[in-house]
Amino acid sequence: MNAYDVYVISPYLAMAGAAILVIIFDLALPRRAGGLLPYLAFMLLAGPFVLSLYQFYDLGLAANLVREGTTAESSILEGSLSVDRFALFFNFLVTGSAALVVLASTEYVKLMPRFRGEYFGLLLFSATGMMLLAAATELITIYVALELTSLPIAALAAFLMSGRSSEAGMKFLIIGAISSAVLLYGMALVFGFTGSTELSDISAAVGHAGGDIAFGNYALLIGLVLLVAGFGFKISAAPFQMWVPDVYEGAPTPVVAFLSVASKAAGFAVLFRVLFTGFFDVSLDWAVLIAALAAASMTIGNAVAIAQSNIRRLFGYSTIAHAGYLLVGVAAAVSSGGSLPDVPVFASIGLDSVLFYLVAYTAANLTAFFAIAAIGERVGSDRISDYAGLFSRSPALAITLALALIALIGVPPTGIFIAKLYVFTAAVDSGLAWLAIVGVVNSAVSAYYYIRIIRTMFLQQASVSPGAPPSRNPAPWAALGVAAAVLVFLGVAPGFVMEAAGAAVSALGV
Amino acid sequence: MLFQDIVFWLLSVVAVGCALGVVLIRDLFRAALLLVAVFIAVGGFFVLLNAEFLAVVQVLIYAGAIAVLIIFAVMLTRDVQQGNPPNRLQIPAGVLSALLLAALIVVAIDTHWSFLPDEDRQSVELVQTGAVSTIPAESLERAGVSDAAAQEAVEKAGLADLLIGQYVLPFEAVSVLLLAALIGALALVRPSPSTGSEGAGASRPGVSGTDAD
Amino acid sequence: MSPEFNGLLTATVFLPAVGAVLLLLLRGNRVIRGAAVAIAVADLVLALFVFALFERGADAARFQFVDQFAWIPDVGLKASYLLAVDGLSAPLVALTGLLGLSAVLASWRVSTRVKEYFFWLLLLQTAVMGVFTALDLLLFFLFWELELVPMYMLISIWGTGRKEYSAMKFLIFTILGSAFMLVAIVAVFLTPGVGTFNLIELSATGGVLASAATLLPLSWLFWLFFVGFAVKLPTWPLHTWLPDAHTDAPTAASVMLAGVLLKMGGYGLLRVNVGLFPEQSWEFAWVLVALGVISVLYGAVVTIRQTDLKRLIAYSSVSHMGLVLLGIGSVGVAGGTLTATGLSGAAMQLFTHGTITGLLFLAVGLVYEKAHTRYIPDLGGLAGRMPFVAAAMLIAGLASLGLPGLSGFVSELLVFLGAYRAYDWPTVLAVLGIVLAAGYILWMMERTFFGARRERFADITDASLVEAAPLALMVICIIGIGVYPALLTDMFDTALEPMVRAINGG
Amino acid sequence: MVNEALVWAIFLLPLGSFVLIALVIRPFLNRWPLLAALSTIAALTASTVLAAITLRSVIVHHGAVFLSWDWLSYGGATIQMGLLVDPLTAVMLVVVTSVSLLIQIYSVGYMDGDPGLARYFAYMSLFTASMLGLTLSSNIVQLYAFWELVGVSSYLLIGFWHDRPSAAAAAKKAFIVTRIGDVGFLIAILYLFFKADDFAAVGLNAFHIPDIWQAAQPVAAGAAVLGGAALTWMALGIFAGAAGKSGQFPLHAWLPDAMEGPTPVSALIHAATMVAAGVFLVARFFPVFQQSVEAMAVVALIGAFTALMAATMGLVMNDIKRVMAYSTVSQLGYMMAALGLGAYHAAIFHLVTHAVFKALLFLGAGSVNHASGTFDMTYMGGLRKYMPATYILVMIASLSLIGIIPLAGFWSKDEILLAAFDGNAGFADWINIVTFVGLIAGVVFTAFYTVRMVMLTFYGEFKGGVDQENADLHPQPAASAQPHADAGDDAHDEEGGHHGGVHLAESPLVMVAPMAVLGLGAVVIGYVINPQWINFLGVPIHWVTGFVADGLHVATGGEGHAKLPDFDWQMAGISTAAAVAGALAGLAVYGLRRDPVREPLRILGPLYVLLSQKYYIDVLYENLIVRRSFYRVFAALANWLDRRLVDGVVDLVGWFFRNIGSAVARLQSGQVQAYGTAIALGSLLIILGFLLAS
Amino acid sequence: MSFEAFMIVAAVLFCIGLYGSLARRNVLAVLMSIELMFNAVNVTLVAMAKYLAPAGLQESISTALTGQVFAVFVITVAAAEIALGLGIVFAMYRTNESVDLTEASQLRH
Repeated sequence: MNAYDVYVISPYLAMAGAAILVIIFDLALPRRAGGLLPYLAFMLLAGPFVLSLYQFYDLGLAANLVREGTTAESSILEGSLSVDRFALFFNFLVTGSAALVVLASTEYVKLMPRFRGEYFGLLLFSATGMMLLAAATELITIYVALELTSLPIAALAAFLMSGRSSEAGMKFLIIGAISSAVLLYGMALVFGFTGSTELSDISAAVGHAGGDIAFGNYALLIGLVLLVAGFGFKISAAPFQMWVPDVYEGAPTPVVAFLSVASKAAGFAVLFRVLFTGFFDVSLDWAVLIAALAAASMTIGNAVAIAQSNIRRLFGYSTIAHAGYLLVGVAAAVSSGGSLPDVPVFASIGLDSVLFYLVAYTAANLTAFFAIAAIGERVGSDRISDYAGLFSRSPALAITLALALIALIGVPPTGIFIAKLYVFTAAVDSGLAWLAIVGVVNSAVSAYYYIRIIRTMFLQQASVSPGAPPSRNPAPWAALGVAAAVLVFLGVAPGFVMEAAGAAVSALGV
Repeated sequence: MLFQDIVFWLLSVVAVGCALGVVLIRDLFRAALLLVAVFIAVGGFFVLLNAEFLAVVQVLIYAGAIAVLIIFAVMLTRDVQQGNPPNRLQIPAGVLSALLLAALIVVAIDTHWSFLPDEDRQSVELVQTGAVSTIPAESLERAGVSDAAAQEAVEKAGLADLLIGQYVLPFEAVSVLLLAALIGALALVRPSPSTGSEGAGASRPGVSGTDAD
Repeated sequence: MSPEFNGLLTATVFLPAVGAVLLLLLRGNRVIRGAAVAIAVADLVLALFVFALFERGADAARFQFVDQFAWIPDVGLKASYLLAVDGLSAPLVALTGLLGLSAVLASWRVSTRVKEYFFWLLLLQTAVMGVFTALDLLLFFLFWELELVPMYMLISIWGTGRKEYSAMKFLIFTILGSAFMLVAIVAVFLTPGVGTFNLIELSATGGVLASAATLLPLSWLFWLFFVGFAVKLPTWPLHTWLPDAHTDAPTAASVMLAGVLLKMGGYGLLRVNVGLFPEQSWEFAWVLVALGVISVLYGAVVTIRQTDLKRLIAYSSVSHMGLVLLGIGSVGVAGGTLTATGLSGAAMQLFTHGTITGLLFLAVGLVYEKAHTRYIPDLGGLAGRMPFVAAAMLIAGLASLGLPGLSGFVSELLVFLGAYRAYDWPTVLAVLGIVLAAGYILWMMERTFFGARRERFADITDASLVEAAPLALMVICIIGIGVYPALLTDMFDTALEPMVRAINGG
Repeated sequence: MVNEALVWAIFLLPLGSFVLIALVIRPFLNRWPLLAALSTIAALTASTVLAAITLRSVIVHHGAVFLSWDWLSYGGATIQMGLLVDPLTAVMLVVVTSVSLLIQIYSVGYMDGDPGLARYFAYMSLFTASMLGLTLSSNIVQLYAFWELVGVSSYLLIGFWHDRPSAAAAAKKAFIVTRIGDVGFLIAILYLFFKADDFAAVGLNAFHIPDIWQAAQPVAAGAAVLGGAALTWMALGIFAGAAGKSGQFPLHAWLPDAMEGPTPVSALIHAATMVAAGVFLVARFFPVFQQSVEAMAVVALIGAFTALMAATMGLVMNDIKRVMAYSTVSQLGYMMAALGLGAYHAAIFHLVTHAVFKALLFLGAGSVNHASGTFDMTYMGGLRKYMPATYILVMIASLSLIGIIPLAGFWSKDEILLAAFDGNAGFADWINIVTFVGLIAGVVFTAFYTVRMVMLTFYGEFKGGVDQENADLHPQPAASAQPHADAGDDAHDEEGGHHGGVHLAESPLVMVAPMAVLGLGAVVIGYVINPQWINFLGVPIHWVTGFVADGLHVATGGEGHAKLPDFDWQMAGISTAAAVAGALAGLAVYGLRRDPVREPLRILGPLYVLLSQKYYIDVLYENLIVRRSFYRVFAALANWLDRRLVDGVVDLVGWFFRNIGSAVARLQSGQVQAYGTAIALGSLLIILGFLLAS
Repeated sequence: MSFEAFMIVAAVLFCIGLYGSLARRNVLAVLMSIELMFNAVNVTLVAMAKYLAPAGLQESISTALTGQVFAVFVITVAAAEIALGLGIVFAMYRTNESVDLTEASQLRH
């Protein structure tokens, strides 16, 4: 391990360091200054951000900062880490959403008498794991990073010390543990068959595993299915999704926001790495699986969301549905349309679209959850029926939430419209027109429950007495505003992010 | 080999039997003790599999630390008397586990594993058993690792090297993970000073979600 | 892609939206109303400019007032901001301006949440204008979807009856329909060698889609688009959202809904289905005709049973929009002998039905406002109390049943003339629809406006000046077009002739 | 040549009057409704003069066609708005303008005091303009347009007293029934456009009426552009339109109901002009009809049948206007029959004379109503004493209708009967015989009901007029014949007319004078304009018939003059005998009856009921077909299907989605281990799926 | 004592753990069952390290240790997980006065 290695992993170090610093400051600072903590965390996030930015420019035309060799700019991390545009793309996404969540938490943490430092610390620890997840190219690193992502969130989910909160934490932990055991078994099988934990070696071994069943042999088949199950938990795809609504309902709102966007994005990042760099040679087999999961997730998520009366629960199902849309893009990245029918062709538009979708979804969901948090503060309830007449009481919040909801339907001019369009374009392009149709029909169905919320806010008369006066703290408003602005910006001028997504995908080097 | 086989089967019986006990008996305390037995048996497996270091770690961390932690937890929560009843998912869980087991056995048997070539077997064994110790030169010779470079490679190969070398990143990450887990556990376990058992957030229904369904 | 920027269309399209946002800054209902009217008038003026300045000569460009610049760069999705009008859309733009103003005027008495109301109304106008002028499929779709939210809001907040149900139904139907359309749009874009959403290029190259290996069979694309437009039109059996939405919407929303939103469907069919898929249009014309005839007759028969004035007009819209399909179905004529008659009739029907139904809804709105009921058996003898409204209603009704000298006749005649050449017996059946139209229109007039005067309507007054203005506007349009239809048909034909050539050539 | 601008003016003057009244007088000057009358009368006076000039010009220079502007143009067929001025048009112009003018003048008196006077004259102007436009049209689409406008004016005028439910219903009925016929007309137009390319191939325009004539003519080489069965169908389509307008069976049901309109309206529209438009239409396309024996036969048979059937229904009506209405239907049947028989000239001649004497009859009825306040003849009687002028004029018109020499009706009807006697050479014999017998029988019945009407109205004792009628009706309020009437809701105290009360006196001069003019016409117009034996007062023999027949002759490409049959004494004798027989029977029955109140024809028993129920045709149409079958069953079924089935499916899908959501949400039991089980199950299912697939 | 035997024993342990984690009500029993699963994976990994040929053995003999390294990390992560798990158990116990997972179902539907 030399200085260059340290440079390579500096964003992660900076993120973890930020987490530790926040905790230390919390212990060191006088109690009165506790309110400064979120701003401190926010500023500390500049570290990983700036370092990522530097790495981005340092990368130049190269594909990867982690290089083999013996020069000063080679790394022992070669094989287990890939600091490329793909990883950096997620660095920015994770840091950005973490920053917004931190800002949005300023008001929320006042509810906690203690452990604010721990709260932010855990958030940043989790973010470290997410960033690492996007860069990891080796199973052990992936596994550790995955746990680093999940465990702090489990703790955060239980952070409110209420019955529901700890139940949420418990459910997340147990399902997380079971699925990580399943994932581990899958990794073990893959390792056993391929003899390596590095994706590049795995890829080489998989390519030679000819056989007459899917994926060539049972070890790979079951190993990969178990892997997908483990990642499926992370990205909340059906049928590994059932924890989602419960946790969304019970956990603190900013944590849910973070969980729903960054964690999901990281899950997708690692899914891409594993599937596309490790298992692309058998992609025609797993693409079918992914497509099926996509259809199931969309349909189940939307169908059940219709029946929900709690907004956070509803968003739990909504996020499942969106996982489905995202998976459509993943499945669409594999095309059999090449000259040889049995040889898969990589269609980068699929992953481009998913990356763009992730950004748009991040903006939309953050907007929604920030608004929900602020509304929860005011109304004192998460029941949709208690949102009645919100428009007359807090028009700004109602409008922003409505914007997010409209975006989530996929109505222009919001980012998700472009994203969905992009994803379905990719699907049609890869011969998955049926999946695109399932997707668009689902989008249409989803309008029902999203619009229902808007209707409640705008059309119905208030049934509960007006709650607390609006907060004067500017930070949550800033977070909300930024998220909403990004959401609209992506709809109006999606070009920049699309290009970035394209560059990131090309870095996967499939 | 016969001796090792006998040990293996003994350990297997112990491990599986105790594991069944862990998941079947109602007395949680005894279950925890059986779990320790399973851990130790697994440690025995590690010894059979040339992983002495892991065996030690297994006994120390699992049988020592984790099991004790669990037993403490069992004692601290007052539910010991109520025991550990099964839930309604017994049958589906049993069926699914059995099916999964069948699948995994098929995997174990029916996969064309690329077994270690015989010529490498001994050097690999040396590397594995010597992972945390120096290897006598004659052992190397006996294993057929004769040229200097190969000998050095086998000599150098060790878990520690790997952990701070090739696997330094997960190593560091896992340390951060431990830290995070500890901080999280600590924050959760320490009672809040102001409101006692119930967090302050719980008084704000919209935030904590304690309002009725 | 050459950037061009005329600006007139951009102004026309976005003026209402900008105005809507500015409205939010104003206070006082009177001020807001006044501002809304001013915006609507200004937009109408712009729309009329578009209509009037459109060059009609034989050598004039087909697409005029082009506003174009790159919108989404070429990364998998290459889209441009492209607004332009041709002979098909220019009249519809004018129609939108006209009905927009009428809708604003018809909302004079809205008293709850006035600011929001006009905000949505004006936003709706932008969306519809956008649909008619956007010539980039993606932009077109964007406007298409943009229209949903304002309409949803207008129905569900200011509506009556089961307004939320109706609004939701409207929304879900449209979104479902447009979902199919979206898939088709994407598939068109992805066709190798196409790679553009630009409708001008797509239709100019005409045969490109036919010759290229599309991702989906062309017939699929045709039907995917068709479903999207057919929901909007609406075509039997996708029509059931319409009566509910119309019945429960406030007057202005009904006017916009019937007057211009339905036209989006017909416009789409002409622009996209006929424009891009000439061969499929020809091949499947018989289906369009079948659906059209069913819509005409079924709509008319069901209309006769209606007892709610608005519902009655809504079902009559189903019937009349069936004529649009019938007109489009005229492309099924034996190879090479197609004339623009039927298509022109369909386009004309879009315009005329817009004015006629707009007028009907305006009049019904006044009736409802003053008599507080739309239940036909409760009405009667209103002609004596509100002669102006009765006269307007009668003119609209007569136009709707195809009385010569009024605009409805021209479009119906053209549709029938065109369709008869391709499908004689179905057309004869559809002609029976106009007898039924006479039945329900006159029966409605008889039971609503004629008959003995009633005590409880004794203090009803005729329309005031503000209320009368939009009615008069519509009446002028109806009579003007009826007497001098070439005003529109000449324009339509410039846009339709290339389509006709494409079909005849193919 | 006629001056195009002048001809346009004939049409545009009344139209201008309409616009003036509708846009200026009615909204702003409604306090002086006589301005509207003035405007209308002035416009019509000018039009009449211009029409006369045009007629003269046509006599001298023959016809002319003016094509003014292209209205629409598609696929080789241009719809050109233009003027077609041929002898037929010229005659019609004069008839329409002059009768209309007289009736407008009459209306000033009759409608005096009505609050809707300005509206009335606006409608009247609109009607006259439309009617003139109809006769002038050179293009079939243009013709259709005015055809419909005439219909709508009629609708407006029948429903003029729109607060009277029966009037509103009658207006609607008139419009819808005529529109059913118009569908045939429209389809004929569609067919023409279908053939437009064939027309264009020989340099013709499919919509231009003279071109249509030409296209229908057989050509030496090959088939005509229009020909064969298609031509028959097209002709029948046109005839359907004509039958609707002219009240021919089976579309006659609306015309008697149309008498709900003000009486001058009935006189102008439903007696003299508009209903004759059907005859005009067939005449207009006579060159087409001529090419199809089948079509001609249908026209003849329907005409004869209608002539007879309507006459029988006229026998038993008590409402004087309804008697006249059936009489009109009957007389129109004569004209149609004449056309079917090929006697083009006779039909037009009868159209002209009928316009005069029937208008006079209606005006007389109006005058009678003016005095008695009612139209129900059972409440009249003895009016001869109170209104001698009216009596004399009505007598003239009645005798003319019966066909008593030398009144106008005689001459024209005689020509028709002569044509029927001669028959159409193309027809099977039975058709000629049936037609002739029907027409002769019609003459008998016509004479009978005419005499009955005169007897009931002018002879005997006065029976109390509207006052007595109201007294009789009082116990059972306004039992209206119309289905949609809100019985009892109607505040109107008079049933038959709008003039309250009885005042037994002669009508004012403004009413009598136009009647007198028409009376003069009814006397002289038959012989003076169409002398039978020698040139009379400078008018040549068979002048009118020759004039119009020549027009047709030229139109079909003939040279010289058309050949017309001479006056036939034998035929005149037969027809007079039939008329006198009928009249004498009437006199016998009504002059010698003992009970002045009881209707003598009741002795016919069931036949009387059948007749007074109009052969139950209205019942069949309105109750059985429209209400019972269509509205209550068919439309109700469609409506039910729409709500339950089509919409039901939609709601079902929505319900399904909402509930499937709830059902799946039930699975979300809150048991964390159930979630884990789902993961295990899902993984296993996926594995299973892969294994099964491979 | 073959590779397959180890694999099968490990699979049996894994499935017993899975069954336990799904079918027991007490959260501590569930955590214990999860530990069983991790142990099973470890046995698998180490057995693979002993019997199977690692990729790149010829370049670096230390690849023979990959399985063991993996197991080390699994043990560590498991320790972290159990620590946090117990923390959450206590939090839950404090608020719900129960460690019964079946009773922890306020969040549902």
